[in-house]
Amino acid sequence: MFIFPELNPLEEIALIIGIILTLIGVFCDIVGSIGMVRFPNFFVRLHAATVGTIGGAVYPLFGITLMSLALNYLGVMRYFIATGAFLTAIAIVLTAPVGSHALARAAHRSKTVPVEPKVCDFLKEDERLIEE
Amino acid sequence: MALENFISTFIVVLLPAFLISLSLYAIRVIKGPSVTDMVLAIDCITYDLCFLMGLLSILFKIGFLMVAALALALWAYVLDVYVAKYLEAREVGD
Amino acid sequence: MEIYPPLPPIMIHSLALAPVTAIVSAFAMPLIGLTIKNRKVWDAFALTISTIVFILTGIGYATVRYLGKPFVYLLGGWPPPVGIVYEVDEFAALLGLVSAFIIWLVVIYGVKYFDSNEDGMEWYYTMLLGLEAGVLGCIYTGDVFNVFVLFEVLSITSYGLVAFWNRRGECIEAAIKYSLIGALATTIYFLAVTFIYASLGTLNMADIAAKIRGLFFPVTGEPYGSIALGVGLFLALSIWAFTVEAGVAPNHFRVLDAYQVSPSTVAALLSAVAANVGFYLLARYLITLLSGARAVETIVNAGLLIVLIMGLVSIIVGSFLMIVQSDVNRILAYSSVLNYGYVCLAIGLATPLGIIAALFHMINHAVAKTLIFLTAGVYVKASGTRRLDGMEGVGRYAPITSALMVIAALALAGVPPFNGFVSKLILYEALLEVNLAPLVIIIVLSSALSLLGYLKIIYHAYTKPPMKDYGKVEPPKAMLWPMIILAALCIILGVASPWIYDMFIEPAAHTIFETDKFIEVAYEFAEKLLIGVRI
Amino acid sequence: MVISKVRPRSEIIIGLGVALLLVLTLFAVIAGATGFTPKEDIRPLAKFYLYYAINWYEKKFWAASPEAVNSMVWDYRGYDTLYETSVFFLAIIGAIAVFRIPGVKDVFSKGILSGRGLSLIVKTITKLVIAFVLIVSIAIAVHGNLTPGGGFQAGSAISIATLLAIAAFSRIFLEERKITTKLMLPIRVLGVLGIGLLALGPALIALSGIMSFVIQNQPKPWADWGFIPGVGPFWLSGNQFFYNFFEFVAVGAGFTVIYLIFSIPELIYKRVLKK
Amino acid sequence: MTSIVSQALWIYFYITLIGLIAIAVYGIVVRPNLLKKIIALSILGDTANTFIIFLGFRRGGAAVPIIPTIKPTLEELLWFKETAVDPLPQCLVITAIVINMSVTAFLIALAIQLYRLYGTLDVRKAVRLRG
Amino acid sequence: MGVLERTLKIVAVAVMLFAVFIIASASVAPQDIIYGIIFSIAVAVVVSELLIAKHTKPYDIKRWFWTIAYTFYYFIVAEYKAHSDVIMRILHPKMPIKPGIVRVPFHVNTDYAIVTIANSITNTPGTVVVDLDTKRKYFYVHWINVKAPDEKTTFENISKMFEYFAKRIFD
Amino acid sequence: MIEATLIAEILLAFSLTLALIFAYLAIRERDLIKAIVFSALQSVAFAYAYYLLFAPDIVLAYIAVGVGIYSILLIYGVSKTERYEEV
Repeated sequence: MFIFPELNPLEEIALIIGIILTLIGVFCDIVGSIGMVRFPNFFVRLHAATVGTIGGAVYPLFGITLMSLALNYLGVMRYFIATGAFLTAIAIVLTAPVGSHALARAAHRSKTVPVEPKVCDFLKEDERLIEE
Repeated sequence: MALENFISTFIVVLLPAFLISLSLYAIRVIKGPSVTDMVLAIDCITYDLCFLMGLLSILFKIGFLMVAALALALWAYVLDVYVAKYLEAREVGD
Repeated sequence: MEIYPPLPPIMIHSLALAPVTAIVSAFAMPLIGLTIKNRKVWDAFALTISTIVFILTGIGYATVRYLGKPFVYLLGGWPPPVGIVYEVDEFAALLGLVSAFIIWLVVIYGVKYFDSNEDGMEWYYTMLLGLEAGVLGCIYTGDVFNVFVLFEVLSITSYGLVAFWNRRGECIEAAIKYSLIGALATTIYFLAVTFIYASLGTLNMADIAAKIRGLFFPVTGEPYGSIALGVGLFLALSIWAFTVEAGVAPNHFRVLDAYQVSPSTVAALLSAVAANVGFYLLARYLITLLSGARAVETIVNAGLLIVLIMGLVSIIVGSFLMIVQSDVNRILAYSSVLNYGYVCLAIGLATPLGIIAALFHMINHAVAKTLIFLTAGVYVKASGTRRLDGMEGVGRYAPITSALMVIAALALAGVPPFNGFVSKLILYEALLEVNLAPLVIIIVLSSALSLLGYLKIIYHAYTKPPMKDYGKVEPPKAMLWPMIILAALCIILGVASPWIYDMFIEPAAHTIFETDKFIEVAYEFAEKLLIGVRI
Repeated sequence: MVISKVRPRSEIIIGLGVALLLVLTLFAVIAGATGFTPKEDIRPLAKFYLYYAINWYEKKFWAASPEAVNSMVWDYRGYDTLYETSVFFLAIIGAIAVFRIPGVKDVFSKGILSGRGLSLIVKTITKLVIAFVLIVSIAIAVHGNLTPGGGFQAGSAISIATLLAIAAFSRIFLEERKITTKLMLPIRVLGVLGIGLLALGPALIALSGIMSFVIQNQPKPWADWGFIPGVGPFWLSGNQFFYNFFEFVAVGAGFTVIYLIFSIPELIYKRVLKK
Repeated sequence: MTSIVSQALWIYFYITLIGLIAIAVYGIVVRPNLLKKIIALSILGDTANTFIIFLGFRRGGAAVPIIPTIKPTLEELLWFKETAVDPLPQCLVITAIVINMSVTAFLIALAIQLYRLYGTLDVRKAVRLRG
Repeated sequence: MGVLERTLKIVAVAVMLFAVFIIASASVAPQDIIYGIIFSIAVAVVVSELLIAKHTKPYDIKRWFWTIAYTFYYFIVAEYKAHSDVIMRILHPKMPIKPGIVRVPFHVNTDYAIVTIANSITNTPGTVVVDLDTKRKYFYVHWINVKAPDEKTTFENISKMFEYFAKRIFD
Repeated sequence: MIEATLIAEILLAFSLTLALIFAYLAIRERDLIKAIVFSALQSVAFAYAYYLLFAPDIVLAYIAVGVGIYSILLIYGVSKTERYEEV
């Protein structure tokens, strides 16, 4: 209504939010990938990867949900896109942190990756206490 | 038609950014000194591709293509868990 | 709409029912194995199913004979270029009948061959029934992609059967070799199918044959791109795949180990039945589908020449390496390679007489090789080793088996009046017909050499004094009867050969050259059923 | 571990030669056979399938499914799929036959495996993911004849559940819930048996005189017998829904069997094979 | 302009696929480790599958071979026929994927069993069968 | 275990599964609704014991309110803060990082609460849960910028707000 | 207006290049776990190529098989045998 005469106000708001979230996503993707390359150690790269997954995939997928719901020229297809993107976003929110955690724990336990550089490593000190 | 054009242009303009970030992740997969690094980068690539799949389904106007993203995300998680399991325990069924 | 002449329904459906029955009962077999822990029930089930399938293939053969032209079965009710069809001519029907017959005998033999405490028999029967379905499906089908799928059914069951004795390292090693190369071959065949679809836009065999000859089926339209290159690649890749699958000379290594270590029944099946599928498909593709077409003439001639040369190499390799072996199954494996060489040579000639020789030799080899593997299995089981110096004199404790083995050896070596002689004679004629007399000498020489190899087994197993008391070696009746039937067939096929030649072999072999009929039958269906299709 | 740096030179040459030969032949042939031009059009045979898959105006050729791929997989070329399923089935049987040990019961990992699994976080989320995956894969399976997906896709998706359970909780978790090869193999067999009987059924009916063919779906002018395309609100596409469902059950159970036999602890084999 | 670019791209696709086949064949023939051979075999199968899907592609506003309604009108069907990609290769590829997966699973089982019996996966050391 | 408890659990799980089913099938045709009801109940019977420990919790409206509040807080405030911090560190030419693994205590009891806190920590860039000790109630968190290794600082900086919400949602 | 197919082709070129690189690395790598991970990424690239070729059915089947099941069965295989290939 404001910019696009085809849309009603609600759709337009959804579209704009979706576009903003998509832009955030692309930005986070690039930053995350730069971080992946720049950071010196696996444990530090985990943080860059989080930027790439949460900012770079979950937010934009929510954005795509809103955006596709607003785009009425897609016809019935927009529901498929919206639901697919929504479910994927939920799945990523649930699984991405667990994947990172599992990898980090495995890397620490198998001692394949040194925690370097570090300020402190309490896990190494408490290692024997955690063994169930 | 103006809306469709706008959205298509918007998506097309974003694509080079994806190519850059995917390439950088791929570099990490190639370089990654340890297996965990590589798997982490693969995670990022798959989640990134999920996002790209969403944008492209809007660009191609085909909703049926979106189902793939969910499967990709879930299987990437399974791969994570299995690599972690391999590194932690010698026996996978443990 | 009536599309078939008025026949009883069983005659129309028998050809399709045979492989489907086999595979559905293979599905049911593990359930029976898990619920009823009684080996006798499993034996009975497998025996019943293989008998039913044998009868169905017999009815199918009768149908094809009765109609006098290739029989087209519409799977799923879809006419030729659209769906998958079975297009069975007499050649295929006869080969299917022989395969089903041999599998039936092997199943009977296997009941007593495997000890009562042998574990995993339910899996053995499952894979055996799967193998039967694969063989019959491969032979009957009229669709190049369906060949790939059934080829995989055939190969995966044969891998499983080779690895049946899973706690013997040599079995697993042989299975690994067998399956790696086999998987490579089937993937290559899939690529071949890709190219045929790329250049011709169809997967139906009759349609392919028609398109190469400039005829058009409804629906599929005109070919794309250059036919010669597409078909050439298809031919090259599929010849490679089929010869690997069959085990012809440059690619024969994988079959040697497999035949050497696997149970005798499995070795007999692989050597006598599974390899024939490869030869059948070679003949079908090279001759029915492709030869005689102007567009691909040179390519097909080159393909035939390659097959012929492979056959020759196979004969030489097989006959020379056969006599230096000291392991009974290994000797028989090389003998298989040798006989594959004869068949390949005969197919490579691509004359009517050559195909007759090929078909007759395929059948003769199937019968005689099954027999010799089964008799050797008795020796191996009694002496507990496959080495010749470990089974000295074992034959004296089993006079009937030894007699049967002598018959099989003579038949394989081509001594009159047994069946091997007749097919070799036809092969000589076929070679002389195309002025390839030097090859006749090679064949005669190789036969003589191979006779040495068989005599080596008989010498060690019968003539030498026994090393120890083997006890009761003579097998029970359930094992003996299949062997006696096969031996009788060896003699009948030799003695009554003029009649058999006229009645069965010659008309069957003739159908493989009847490309026009092959196309026409399918085309009639396509034209009749696809009226009003808008593309 | 000693790793010799020396590689036989001949092997490299052979490998490279084979590779080069393949590259050159294939390149030449593709250049001629398919041409490098991307096509604006597809082959007429494909147009037939696209046009007639759910054509209400000419039901003579239809498969009653809006998804052309699924109607090809289970109707036009259904015979392939029957055997594709059987290849998978026979591969599982082969794997079981290769891994079998006589005299050892199906459940045997207690005492050998610790049953510890991964950390609490992984376990808890895995529970949620299992529920999520179960329902989503059922959704894929029942919409197999309407939207992308089908029996195999859904069956392989549901196998995520078993896989995650084995890794996150350990094999014992499944054994406590009676999910063993002893249970899953019959389910697997019942699934493929359902497919087989659906395929064989029309031909058995045909033996009584009504014309129909193996794996026939919709009635045709030259073959009267067929399945009904839908009941009330349910659009079944003839037998395609049932095929998808049986395939879903069969593939899901089949993958479970594979994972179960692959996760048998190695110690047992070492013990038995030592003897 | 567009057609030249896409022509170049298609040449590139075919070269890439052939390169993949070459790599896979190299892996199967040369690498000694059995699991490595199996990986190479799976790559070969996937590449063959990709080959045949490329054949069914169509340029210019293509669509998936799925129609979103159960009761399409005749116009929709005609439009569908003129835009969707070729479903036949897709059907073949689904079949081929399942088959390759089954064979690979079985091969891995065999390799594991070979290791249990021989203690090695190296094909040069695992050769004990000789004539 | 009473029948009522079990039924309540199944119903709670089935409703959620039904929602997922409808979303996954992207359609509300009668066919999908019937399928959804049948299959979500069927799956719920299988998994409800696994998912829900206490039957009353899913029916507590207050918890759902807190869930929604937490979602908004988390996705808008917490993620924004963490992202901007880490993005600054990535793009800064000198990469000012001070990584280390620290102990973060937690004071919740149920599995879901622990996992919510852990996942919230991992999902915010800058902190990753490497391991956890359920007996001594510690997370071992890899922190990109270790301000101070003592427990009070880490708790304040990393997980205070998450725990505040997690306690109200799940405990 | 930019043609959608051209974009699909450019992305196809990218994903096939990725597939080529990672297939090569998977074959060359001596550490089998790394080889499996490379081959999984190659599968992801192929799956994306199938997506761009408008084949959602295949994408669903192939992701499951290529990314998941191949890798996981191979991980089972490696964990039951040995990790390093001797060259």
